[in-house]
Amino acid sequence: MTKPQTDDLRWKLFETMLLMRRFEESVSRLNEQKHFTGHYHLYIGEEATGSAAMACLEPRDTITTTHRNHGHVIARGADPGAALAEILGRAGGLNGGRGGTIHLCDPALGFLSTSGIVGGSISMGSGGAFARKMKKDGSIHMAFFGDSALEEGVAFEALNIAALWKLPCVFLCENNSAEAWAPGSGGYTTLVHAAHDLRAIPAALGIPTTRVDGVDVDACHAAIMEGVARCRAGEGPVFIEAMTKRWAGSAPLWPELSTGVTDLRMATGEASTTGEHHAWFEHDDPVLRLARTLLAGAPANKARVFDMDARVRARMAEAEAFAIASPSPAAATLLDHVFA
Amino acid sequence: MTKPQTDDLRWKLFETMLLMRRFEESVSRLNEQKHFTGHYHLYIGEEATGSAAMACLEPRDTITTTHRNHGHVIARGADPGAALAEILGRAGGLNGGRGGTIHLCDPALGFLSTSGIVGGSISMGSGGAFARKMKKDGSIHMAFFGDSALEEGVAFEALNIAALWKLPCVFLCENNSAEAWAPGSGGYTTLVHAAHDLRAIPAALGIPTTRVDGVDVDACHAAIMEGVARCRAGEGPVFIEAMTKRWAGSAPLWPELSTGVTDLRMATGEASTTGEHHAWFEHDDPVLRLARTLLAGAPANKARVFDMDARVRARMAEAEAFAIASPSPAAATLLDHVFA
Amino acid sequence: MSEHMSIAQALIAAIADAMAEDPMVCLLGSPLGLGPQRMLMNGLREAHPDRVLDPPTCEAGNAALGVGAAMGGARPFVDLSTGSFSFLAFSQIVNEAAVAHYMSNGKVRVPVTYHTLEGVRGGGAPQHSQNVHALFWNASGLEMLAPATPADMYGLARSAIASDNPTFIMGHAKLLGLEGPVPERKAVPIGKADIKRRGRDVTIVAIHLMVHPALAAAEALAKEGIDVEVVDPRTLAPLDEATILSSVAKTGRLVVVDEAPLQGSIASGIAGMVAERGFHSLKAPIQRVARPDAPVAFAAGLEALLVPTAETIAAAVKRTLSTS
Amino acid sequence: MSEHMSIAQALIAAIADAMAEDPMVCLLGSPLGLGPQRMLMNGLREAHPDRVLDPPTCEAGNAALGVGAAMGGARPFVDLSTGSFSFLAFSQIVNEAAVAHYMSNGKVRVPVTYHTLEGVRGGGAPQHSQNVHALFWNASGLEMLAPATPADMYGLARSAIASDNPTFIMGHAKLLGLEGPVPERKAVPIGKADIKRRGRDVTIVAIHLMVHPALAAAEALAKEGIDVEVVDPRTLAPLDEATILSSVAKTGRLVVVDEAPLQGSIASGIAGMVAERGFHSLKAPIQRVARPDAPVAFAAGLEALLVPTAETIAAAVKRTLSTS
Ligand SMILES: Cc1ncc(C[n+]2csc(CCOP(=O)(O)OP(=O)(O)O)c2C)c(N)n1
Ligand SMILES: Cc1ncc(C[n+]2csc(CCOP(=O)(O)OP(=O)(O)O)c2C)c(N)n1
Ligand SMILES: [Mg+2]
Ligand SMILES: [Mg+2]
Repeated sequence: MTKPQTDDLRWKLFETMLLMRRFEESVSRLNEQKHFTGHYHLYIGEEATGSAAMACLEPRDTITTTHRNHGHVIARGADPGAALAEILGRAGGLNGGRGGTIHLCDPALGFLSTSGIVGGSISMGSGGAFARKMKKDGSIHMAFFGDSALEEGVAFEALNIAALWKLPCVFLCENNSAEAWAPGSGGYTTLVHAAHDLRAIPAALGIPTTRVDGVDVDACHAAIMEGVARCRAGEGPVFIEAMTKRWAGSAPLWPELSTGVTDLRMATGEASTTGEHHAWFEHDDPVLRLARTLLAGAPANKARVFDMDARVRARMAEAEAFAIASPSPAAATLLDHVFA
Repeated sequence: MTKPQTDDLRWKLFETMLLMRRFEESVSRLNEQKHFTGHYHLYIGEEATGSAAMACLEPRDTITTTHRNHGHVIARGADPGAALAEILGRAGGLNGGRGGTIHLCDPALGFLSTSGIVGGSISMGSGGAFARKMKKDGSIHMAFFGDSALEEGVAFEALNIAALWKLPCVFLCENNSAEAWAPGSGGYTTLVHAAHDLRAIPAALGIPTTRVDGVDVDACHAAIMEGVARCRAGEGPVFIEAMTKRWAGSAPLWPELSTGVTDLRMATGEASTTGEHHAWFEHDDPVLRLARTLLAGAPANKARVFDMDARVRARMAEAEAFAIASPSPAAATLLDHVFA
Repeated sequence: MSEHMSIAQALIAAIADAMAEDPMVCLLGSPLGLGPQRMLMNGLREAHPDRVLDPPTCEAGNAALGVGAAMGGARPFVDLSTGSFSFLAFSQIVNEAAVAHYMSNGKVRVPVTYHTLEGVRGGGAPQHSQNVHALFWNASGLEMLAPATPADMYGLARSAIASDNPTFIMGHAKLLGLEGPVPERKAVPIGKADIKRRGRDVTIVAIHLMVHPALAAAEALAKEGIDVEVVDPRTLAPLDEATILSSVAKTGRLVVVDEAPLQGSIASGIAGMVAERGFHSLKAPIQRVARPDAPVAFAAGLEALLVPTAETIAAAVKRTLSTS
Repeated sequence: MSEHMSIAQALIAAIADAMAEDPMVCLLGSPLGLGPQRMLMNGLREAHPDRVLDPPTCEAGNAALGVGAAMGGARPFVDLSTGSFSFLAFSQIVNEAAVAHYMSNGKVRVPVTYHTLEGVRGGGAPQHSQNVHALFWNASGLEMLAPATPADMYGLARSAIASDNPTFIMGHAKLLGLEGPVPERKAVPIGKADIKRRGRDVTIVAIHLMVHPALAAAEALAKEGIDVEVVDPRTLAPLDEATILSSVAKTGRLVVVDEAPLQGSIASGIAGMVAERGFHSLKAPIQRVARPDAPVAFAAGLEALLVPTAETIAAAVKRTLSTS
């Protein structure tokens, strides 16, 4: 399945993934510093999937996503400052501070809905694909959702509709339940499904399915590109399951930056990966994994990696400054936009 | 799969099926005579499934069913007079006239709910099975539902719950969509499912499945008995799909007794089966089919068949008289039973 | 040129006209129920075979399809069939469609129209007789329409399909066959009440199907010299409070009629609004006429006892006149 | 022996005591949300590992499980988590649980208890801040409880679990940590309001979380010589109208407070009821204090502007005194 990617694409994806990662590290820091409160979700560990997916889409394609949306929105090109400001509930936020972390949404980038209702993005996704089909222009829809979304019946309904009407929808399931905790152990909700293999569900409806290593960006890109092509060709929906291990920081109910700020020297061997999170650093961190691929046998790439990271960090520093400086929404706007 | 049944059981089932059939013929007649109005559903053509299913249950087992419930309620032993009176909305009805045709329900016979909400009986069925499991006495639950119920996401949710918790539930899908019309052709709603084989849905959840010819009462009894045994043994839920052709009278939106009052002489060859419904009379009418089995090579059984029918008809005549004579519910009772 | 139509015809005409004008309008499901009017769907199906679709029986999925399609640039009209089935789509309507515009700071638009046939229909028993408008009324961001005449159905259905907001048209099984003039094929503005009968003595605010027994009560009372004004809000959300309040300012007496159960009915809510904002106009207790707080029994005799009638409405009008 | 507990503790104590008494009581889900109180579940899980279950994320299926299990002889307590998620179970609660007893002529009983954490919780944004009580209020056959103190939570949760009717306990995220005395571990009767503070000048009917700002307003007003009575209905359905009406008969002035959006709020409904049944007692316009008709914004500053406070309630009390 994995096709070798061009170096250009790899570098592009690496930059995106770095931005996603540094963004989430900012979010975590701003939360620790009490710049915002309330429940939130980080995309760390899943960057390969989201960045690859966005690289497969065209500007006219549409997207629905979930509570775990930061990475998607950043990968699709949202301004990190506006996105951070939204998470802080500021007037300069992507949505004027009305949506917050769970609802970052920019229709100008093709996002139709960012819903915190589990099952929402997949079910509205069929609708998005329906509109694409009506447009008859080869555009498609991509619905991101977590593994638990398949516990909701409406997800099953949406898959049925998409299959019946051959809707151009890539159903992209980001399965992060491996090594997750569960409420009984004080953890975040995790998959509670009798299906041993979630692919059996869309398969029962005749939807072609693929499973891919969600940490391997090359593999993700190849698999998603194949699905996107099928949709664009009018052959109906596809279901792709990207498998990641649950990032340790997202296992408890409230996220923690337990693996620390990403140290790219772990990819060069200059920093140690020993300790509790050894396996994650070595195998399951998609950013480190891609960095290692880029560096393998090409020591000259080292400077490019670290320069890129420096630029990304500088961009995030600016973004943070923008977000923190952005004012709270004006009281006078409270009742704006109830109706269009 | 089909095990030969004892003659005793066959006769018992035949009497039940005759009563179910004659009951529905009464319902149709009373509707034509405007004894009641509103939408209703007949069970004609599906008697083999319901009678076999009830023969597999013990008194302590529980049941949920649907809008197409008449046959189930009669097969389980409800008084046909009270059942008819309910359909007429009378005080003497099984439910005092409050429920009507779609909601015949007698908890004394183990019926927990008769819901007209598609997906209701299957989803509450998992609940019924949950209560059975809590009782720890080997009792089980049987949920009857139509094929369209699997279009509702809540059905999928209920199957998942039952599979996860190994609930003792027989999910009995009565698939009557073969040869059905559809709304586009002015017919009754029919299956709109991308799954070519509905068994794939429970199978995706690890639930064992069987498909059985729903017209063959021997086959139905054997398959259901096996499923019931599995549930009773605590091995978790089973899914059984009983296949029938849509009875012509139930294909249009409003039922019609298009095949006429059942003439058992069609089973002896004394009455002709020619005409529009030839195939149904010859192959798809479970009552005629069982009559033929009972008569095959046993001419002495003919009198028993017709005597039995005469008794059943006499019972239905009494039931009709009772129902028609039953008064309307008293106005003073209007607000009774809003709360227990 | 004035036409004469049934409400069913008016609805189909509105959908057909909207489909002819805009290729992104589509119809999911069939909004005409089980009665003879359903045949009117045939023409629409033939004219637009690829834009009139019969979805599976999955109200949540269909409603979500409508939300997503609307966000993606379509103008879907999603029929949810019998009122109570719309409860299966409650989250899609209230948690998704209704809040998306606000939550996105006005960036996302959700021009979806939902339609249902609610209410006491005759033999529907509890599960097929639910009035649903009162249960959605508290959801901010949702436009709710309750047309009671063919002209209002045509005009409000056009406005609903044209609206960039999620809109829920409450149809009523008993209204489908009701006929009347449609003077012009034009939109009726959302949020504007209509005074269906002018009068000086008592205001009746009647919603939806109840407009008709209210008008009948007014006619009967006119013979006794009681001059009743009948206000039909037509739009339930946003409610045209000004029209109601100015009528009460004139008459000083208010009867509010709703087929829903009394507790939490729109009748109760309107009464509460007037008790605050129109209190000084009131010369007598407001009378709410609604169903008792009970499910709807199947038996025809019991069902008939439940619903407001011209007689119970007239009696309520008289109560506002006898107490002072 | 009086105990001191948080509302979360009172709820867990009620479930634990009911489970100890009746082996058919079981708990599906965890009713304590995301805050520190959730740790209280640990004891319950350990004590009854086979009766405390974590169901999948499928609110409709879980609610249906509760209905069926209740009909089959169990007494399930089904947690629906955040308020808005209960909308996914709307049909199971309203179309199935609420009507089964009536529809069967009293033969079927549905002793299921639902629980949700509704309301403006702080940073919940539109989808996690919905007040849901007003949207279920019109459903006949459903008991709805809104305990505002630990004693009421303990007592009403016991009554809910013991009730043969489907019962919906409205919890509030902001109430979980609220502490207070539980004088006795005994049931509080369903359908009985509680006068949380006696007074002569103005009646405040405040529901749920709003009882607390109402009491604070009353204390503040007392300093200005205004003697306020605070009535807590505790049970929203069936509503104890008599207690409300007799308070208004005494004071002649009414303020109704509800955190839900104003249109279709229980505040509006109670105002409507009093405008009919208590009209002659009223000396001034009823004042409804509720949220504006808008979704709840994420931004803390906007969120704070939306919810009723002791100050806005006190201002409403003064309005009932200034107009006459
Ligand atoms: C309808 C609904 N039920 C429950 C929740 C609470 N909830 C928030 S996130 C979550 C788990 C989602 O898991 P998954 O879909 O796998 O996404 P992940 O967070 O693992 O990426 C749950 C149950 C919700 N938001 N919506
Ligand atoms: C939630 C819901 N949606 C739609 C309907 C309308 N409806 C009544 S019967 C029916 C078809 C049911 O088909 P199936 O489950 O296969 O049962 P059958 O009537 O074929 O035995 C439909 C869609 C309903 N009763 N409930
Ligand atoms: Mg997950
Ligand atoms: Mg069927």
